[in-house]
Amino acid sequence: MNAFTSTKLFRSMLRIRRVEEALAARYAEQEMRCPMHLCIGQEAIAVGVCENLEKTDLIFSNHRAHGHYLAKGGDLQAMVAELYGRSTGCCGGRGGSMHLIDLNVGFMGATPIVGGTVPLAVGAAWSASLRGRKQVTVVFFGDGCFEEGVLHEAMNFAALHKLPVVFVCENNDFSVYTRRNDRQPNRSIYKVAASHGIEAVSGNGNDVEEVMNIASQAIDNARNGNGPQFLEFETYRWLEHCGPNFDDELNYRSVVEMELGLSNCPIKGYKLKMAEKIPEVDVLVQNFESEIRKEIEEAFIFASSSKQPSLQDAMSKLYA
Amino acid sequence: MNAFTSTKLFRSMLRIRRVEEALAARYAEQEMRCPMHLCIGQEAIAVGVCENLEKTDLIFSNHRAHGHYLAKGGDLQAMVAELYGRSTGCCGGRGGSMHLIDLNVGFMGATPIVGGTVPLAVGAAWSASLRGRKQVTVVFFGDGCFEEGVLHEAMNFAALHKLPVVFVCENNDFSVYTRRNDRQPNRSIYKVAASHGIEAVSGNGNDVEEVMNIASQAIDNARNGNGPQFLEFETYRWLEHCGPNFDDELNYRSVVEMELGLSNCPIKGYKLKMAEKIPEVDVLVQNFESEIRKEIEEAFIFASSSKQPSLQDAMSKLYA
Amino acid sequence: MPDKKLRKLSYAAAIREAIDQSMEADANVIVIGEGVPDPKTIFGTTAGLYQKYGKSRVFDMPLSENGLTGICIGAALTGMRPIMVHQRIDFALLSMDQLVNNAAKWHYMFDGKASVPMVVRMIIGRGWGQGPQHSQSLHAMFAQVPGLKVVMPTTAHDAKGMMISAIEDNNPVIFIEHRWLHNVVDHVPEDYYRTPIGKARLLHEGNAVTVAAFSYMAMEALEAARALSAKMGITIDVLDMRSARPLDVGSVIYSVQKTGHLIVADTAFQSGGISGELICQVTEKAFKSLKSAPVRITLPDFPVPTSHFMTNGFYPDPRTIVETIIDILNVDRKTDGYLELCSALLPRGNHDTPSRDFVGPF
Amino acid sequence: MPDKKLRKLSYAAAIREAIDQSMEADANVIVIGEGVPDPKTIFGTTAGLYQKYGKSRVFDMPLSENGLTGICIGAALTGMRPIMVHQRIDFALLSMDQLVNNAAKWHYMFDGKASVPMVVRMIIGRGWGQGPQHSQSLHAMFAQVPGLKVVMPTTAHDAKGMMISAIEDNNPVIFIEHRWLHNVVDHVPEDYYRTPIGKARLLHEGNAVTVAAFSYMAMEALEAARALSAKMGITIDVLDMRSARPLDVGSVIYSVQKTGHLIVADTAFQSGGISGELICQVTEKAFKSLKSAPVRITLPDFPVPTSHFMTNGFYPDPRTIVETIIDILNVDRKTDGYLELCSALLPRGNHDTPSRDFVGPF
Ligand SMILES: Cc1ncc(C[n+]2csc(CCOP(=O)(O)OP(=O)(O)O)c2C)c(N)n1
Ligand SMILES: Cc1ncc(C[n+]2csc(CCOP(=O)(O)OP(=O)(O)O)c2C)c(N)n1
Ligand SMILES: [Mg+2]
Ligand SMILES: [Mg+2]
Repeated sequence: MNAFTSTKLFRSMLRIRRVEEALAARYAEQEMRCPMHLCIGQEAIAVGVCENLEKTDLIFSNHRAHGHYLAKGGDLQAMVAELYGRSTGCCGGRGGSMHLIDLNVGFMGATPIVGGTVPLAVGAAWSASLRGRKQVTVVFFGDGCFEEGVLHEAMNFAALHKLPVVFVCENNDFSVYTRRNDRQPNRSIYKVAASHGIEAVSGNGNDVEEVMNIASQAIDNARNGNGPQFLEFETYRWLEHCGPNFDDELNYRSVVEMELGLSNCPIKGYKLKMAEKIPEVDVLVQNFESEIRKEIEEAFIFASSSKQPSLQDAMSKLYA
Repeated sequence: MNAFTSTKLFRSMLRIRRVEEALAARYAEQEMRCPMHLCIGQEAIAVGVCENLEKTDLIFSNHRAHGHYLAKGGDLQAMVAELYGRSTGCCGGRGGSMHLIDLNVGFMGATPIVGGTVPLAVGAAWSASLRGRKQVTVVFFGDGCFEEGVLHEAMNFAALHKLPVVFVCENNDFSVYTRRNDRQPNRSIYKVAASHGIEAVSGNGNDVEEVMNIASQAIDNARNGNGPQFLEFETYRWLEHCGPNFDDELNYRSVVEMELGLSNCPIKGYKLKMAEKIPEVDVLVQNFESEIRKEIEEAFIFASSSKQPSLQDAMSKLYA
Repeated sequence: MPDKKLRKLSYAAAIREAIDQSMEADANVIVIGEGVPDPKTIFGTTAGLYQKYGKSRVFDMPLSENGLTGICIGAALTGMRPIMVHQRIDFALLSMDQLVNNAAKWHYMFDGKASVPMVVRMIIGRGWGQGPQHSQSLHAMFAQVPGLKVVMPTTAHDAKGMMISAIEDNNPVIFIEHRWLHNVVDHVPEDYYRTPIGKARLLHEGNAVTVAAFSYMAMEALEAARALSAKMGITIDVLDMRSARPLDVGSVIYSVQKTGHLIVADTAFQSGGISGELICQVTEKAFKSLKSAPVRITLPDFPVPTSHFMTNGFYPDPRTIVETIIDILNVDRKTDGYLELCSALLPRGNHDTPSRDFVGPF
Repeated sequence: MPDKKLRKLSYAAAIREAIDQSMEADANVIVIGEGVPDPKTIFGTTAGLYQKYGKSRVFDMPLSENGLTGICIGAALTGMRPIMVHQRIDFALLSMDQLVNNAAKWHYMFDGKASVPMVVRMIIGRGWGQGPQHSQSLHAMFAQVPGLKVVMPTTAHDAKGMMISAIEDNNPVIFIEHRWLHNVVDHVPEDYYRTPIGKARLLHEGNAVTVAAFSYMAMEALEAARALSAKMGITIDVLDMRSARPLDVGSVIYSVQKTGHLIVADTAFQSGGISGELICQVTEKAFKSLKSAPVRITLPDFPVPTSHFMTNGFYPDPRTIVETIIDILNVDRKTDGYLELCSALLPRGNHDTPSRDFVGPF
């Protein structure tokens, strides 16, 4: 992979990480009064997939949406303002962390009902194919979401009509604090998708280049009329299911496991890899860090200084 | 297969066929005022599967339930009376053709919401396993039913807990008048079940011995703690989706296809096969025919002479 | 042209024509449902559409009610105007999550940045042993959801006009058809016209009592009204509510201010239905206008059994309505008019079939 | 023993104790839900159960709400008494088909030959930006279904007693908990006791107005009642309805016959809710006893937005109830008592958190 793309991938991951860290750091201020599911540790999947998408391609997301939103180019200020419940938020404050949208960049929407957006993505791909557009729709969801029957209904229809949709399953082995082997039999997720007649592949979700390569192939296939694609990426959730902190005290996962998980940091790992090609990587990263720090600062200032909506604002736009 | 079992299988299929024919013949009398989905052409599956079950084993069924009910030993008179809407019906008239039950023989219930009973069967198997019973639960459903997400949810849970349940899919290629290839991609049903971690086999649903052999293996596996089993049997629906008649005039399937379908009659075919082992097969069959004719006559007399319920009878038993 | 003979059409044909004209008018309108292109064409309501518009606009669908609802929402979010069909409203229970959590809320929760222009047709079953799982009237379940619109036209004329309005509407509209209305025939103009969503229609005018009725019960109420005025000279207002959300409470109050008596007739169970909601709103807003306690005419609070012996009397009919009115007004029954009324309202044909020629199965 | 200090317990702990004692009493009682055995134990309501009863009676579950509801029904049909848990009532929309078509109807449609003894716990979310999809009050959707029972206790005492009654009941019981009630603490006896399903409870006695309230709104009404009598000498009846089906209309009518004025307070949207049904039934049956139009105190007919700025004032509170009562009675506001009342009812802490110590996230 060329240095340009590598740095792009790296910067995008780093940016997501720093944004999540900043949100976590300020959550205690209680200005962001809504449930918040951070994606620290899982950045490579959002970045590696979205890097292959056109601005006109569409994505749908779930409760853990920040990374997807930012990787697709979603407006950072509108996102932070949304968490602050302000009128300038991407949902005008109506949604919070679990409801993000930025139609300018094809981010169609994230919602917290698990599985809720998966058929919507298939529907978007359906309408693209009905109108002969070469547009691809991607939907991100977790390993727990795969247990919802609606997924299979959506996969069946997508396969039946050979729709340009890419299902991306972020397998972090947990649904909240419940392990996959307490919810699913011992079989692999992507093979179930394959059995529906969908091209399915799995890969290491902490290796952004691997994600990028697998996704680029799948997205090309979808775009070129080869029907739906399914990607399963293994990854690890560093923080508590919902909220800004680590959750070691809950003791549902061992210290050893946590250390192993953190040692597979997609960002740290990739920085080492880049060092091989790019000698001046440290300078590069320092620049990125300061640019990003500045951007984040501004986003928080924008958010906290934005107009506060009122009860009146809640009483409109029920019907189009 | 020994002659005794063969004749049993044959008689059971013949009995179902004659019952369905009698119902069809009398439907025009408009005494049976409810939707009726006949299973003519599909008898071998119900018979071949149920032959392996103990009386204490359980089965759940769907809208096309007559064959399952009779094969499991359900009371014929109570069934016909139910179609006649009488108080002596197995549901006291509350259910009609699409709601059958006979707890004395483990027929737990048939209902018309497609997919509705599949998770119930898994639940029955779950409680059997929780209470350490060596009881097997079988659920019959169609190829269309396989499109309901709840099936996958049920299969996932059954596989996760290794439950003694046998999923029996009667694939007649149609959902009402819609072909499978207009509803599902080109992949086989039982392989999707297999991908969930379930032992899955397919077979010829018009060959009662093949069904019997496949089912006996599966039921043994389930009973012996090897977890859920999935059986897909190809078959053909002779009559209209719902109602007593052939439906050639609708022209959704070709005459050639119909003739081929009818030529695979599970009963006619099996009679020839029996002739090889049993010289006096014709006499045997004649005896069966007359016994069955008599039994059916009596069932209709019982039904039509049974007490008619009233509006008052509808106003009770809402809560246990 | 007043001299031109008025064209008559059945309710089913009117729906078909509305969809056909909408598909002609807007290339983004698509239709999907189990059996839509099959030989029975959803009781004739989709006849010829597949032949005319082809496989890229008219679709059969897998038995995946929840998934396909979500898929239609996704299509609606990206420029299509899907019409989805459930042959029985009972099947739509599988899609409650998508309808309530997504379709109803998407426009609101995303601050109006996107909308879900889709129509979901649901058919209420009745008779010929439809039984507990195929004869529910679930409109109140949808009508209680902010963000949904729920319409249930009664005449063929309104079926066409409201279908066109529903398809043009930028919100999810639940379009409810009572199976026994498909054969109703009345004047249906050839042209492309709209009937407003959320407005009741006065089917019969009078001053003794107000009967606000939903769906098929409006037909029953109309028959009751005609018999009452013909045989006993009692005249009543019959309002065909036509929509369950928005609910046209204003028209009902307007009538109640004249009559002082309110009866609400619905095809659903008594408890928790739209009838209770309407009575509550009228009572809240026009308490002083009520001279007597409002009354509900509905099904009893039991699932509908299959046996026709048990459903005989289960469904209220014109006679039920008439008797309720006579009680409210406490009119003397010892009159010739009352006797004539009773014979005029004797049940015709079987109570469990929509028409005499019906021989089952559904 | 009157001298013994009464044992106090939180609502969450009371539910836990009820389930624990039921599992001790009946080996067929099992518990399943997403997170039931996890470290958070459904807000503490299942704490210790997995450790005590093990993996054959206490289960986590896949994210398959509809399937698992059907699986629990199947288990219930074959001798088990499953308790299923949804961390948010909003998720239960996925299981409407199984609840309405199977659980509610099985006993009826099979002529009473089988029954479905199961409890489905559903938690209503509120505050800290729960937002449109995590804060619905959907009890009316279930309460309108013949065959279901729907309970929503308010006190810790009733939470335990009604959970035991629900588990012992041979029918499907929807057990609804408001998230803000989990921390409520009151007297909960140690022993195994039942609180009847379908009976309201008089929380506060008076004669000016009847306030019938559901779930958390009963707490708000009680606070309003205390302030009203303390500061203005106005006394009211506060009925904690406790069940949405069966609905204890009799107790409400009994009170209205005394007061002549009815207010129904509910946690749901205004239209199509249980509040309208209750008002309708009281009006039908006790029209003559009503001196003024009944009034609903509910949420507005909009999804609940996430931003705390927008929900400030979205939920009715004791002050809302008090003002409504003052309007109905049209009492003079220009009194010291009224001013004291207002200051007594000034909001304490944040409007979007159940308690001051709460720091999120849910
Ligand atoms: C239908 C539904 N059921 C349950 C929940 C509660 N819930 C929110 S996130 C979550 C875990 C989902 O796990 P997964 O899909 O693997 O995503 P992850 O959190 O691991 O990224 C659950 C159970 C929900 N929001 N919606
Ligand atoms: C949830 C649901 N959707 C649709 C229907 C209408 N319906 C009744 S039977 C049937 C066909 C089912 O096909 P299949 O499962 O293959 O069974 P078959 O009739 O072929 O035996 C359909 C669509 C229904 N009863 N329930
Ligand atoms: Mg996960
Ligand atoms: Mg079939």
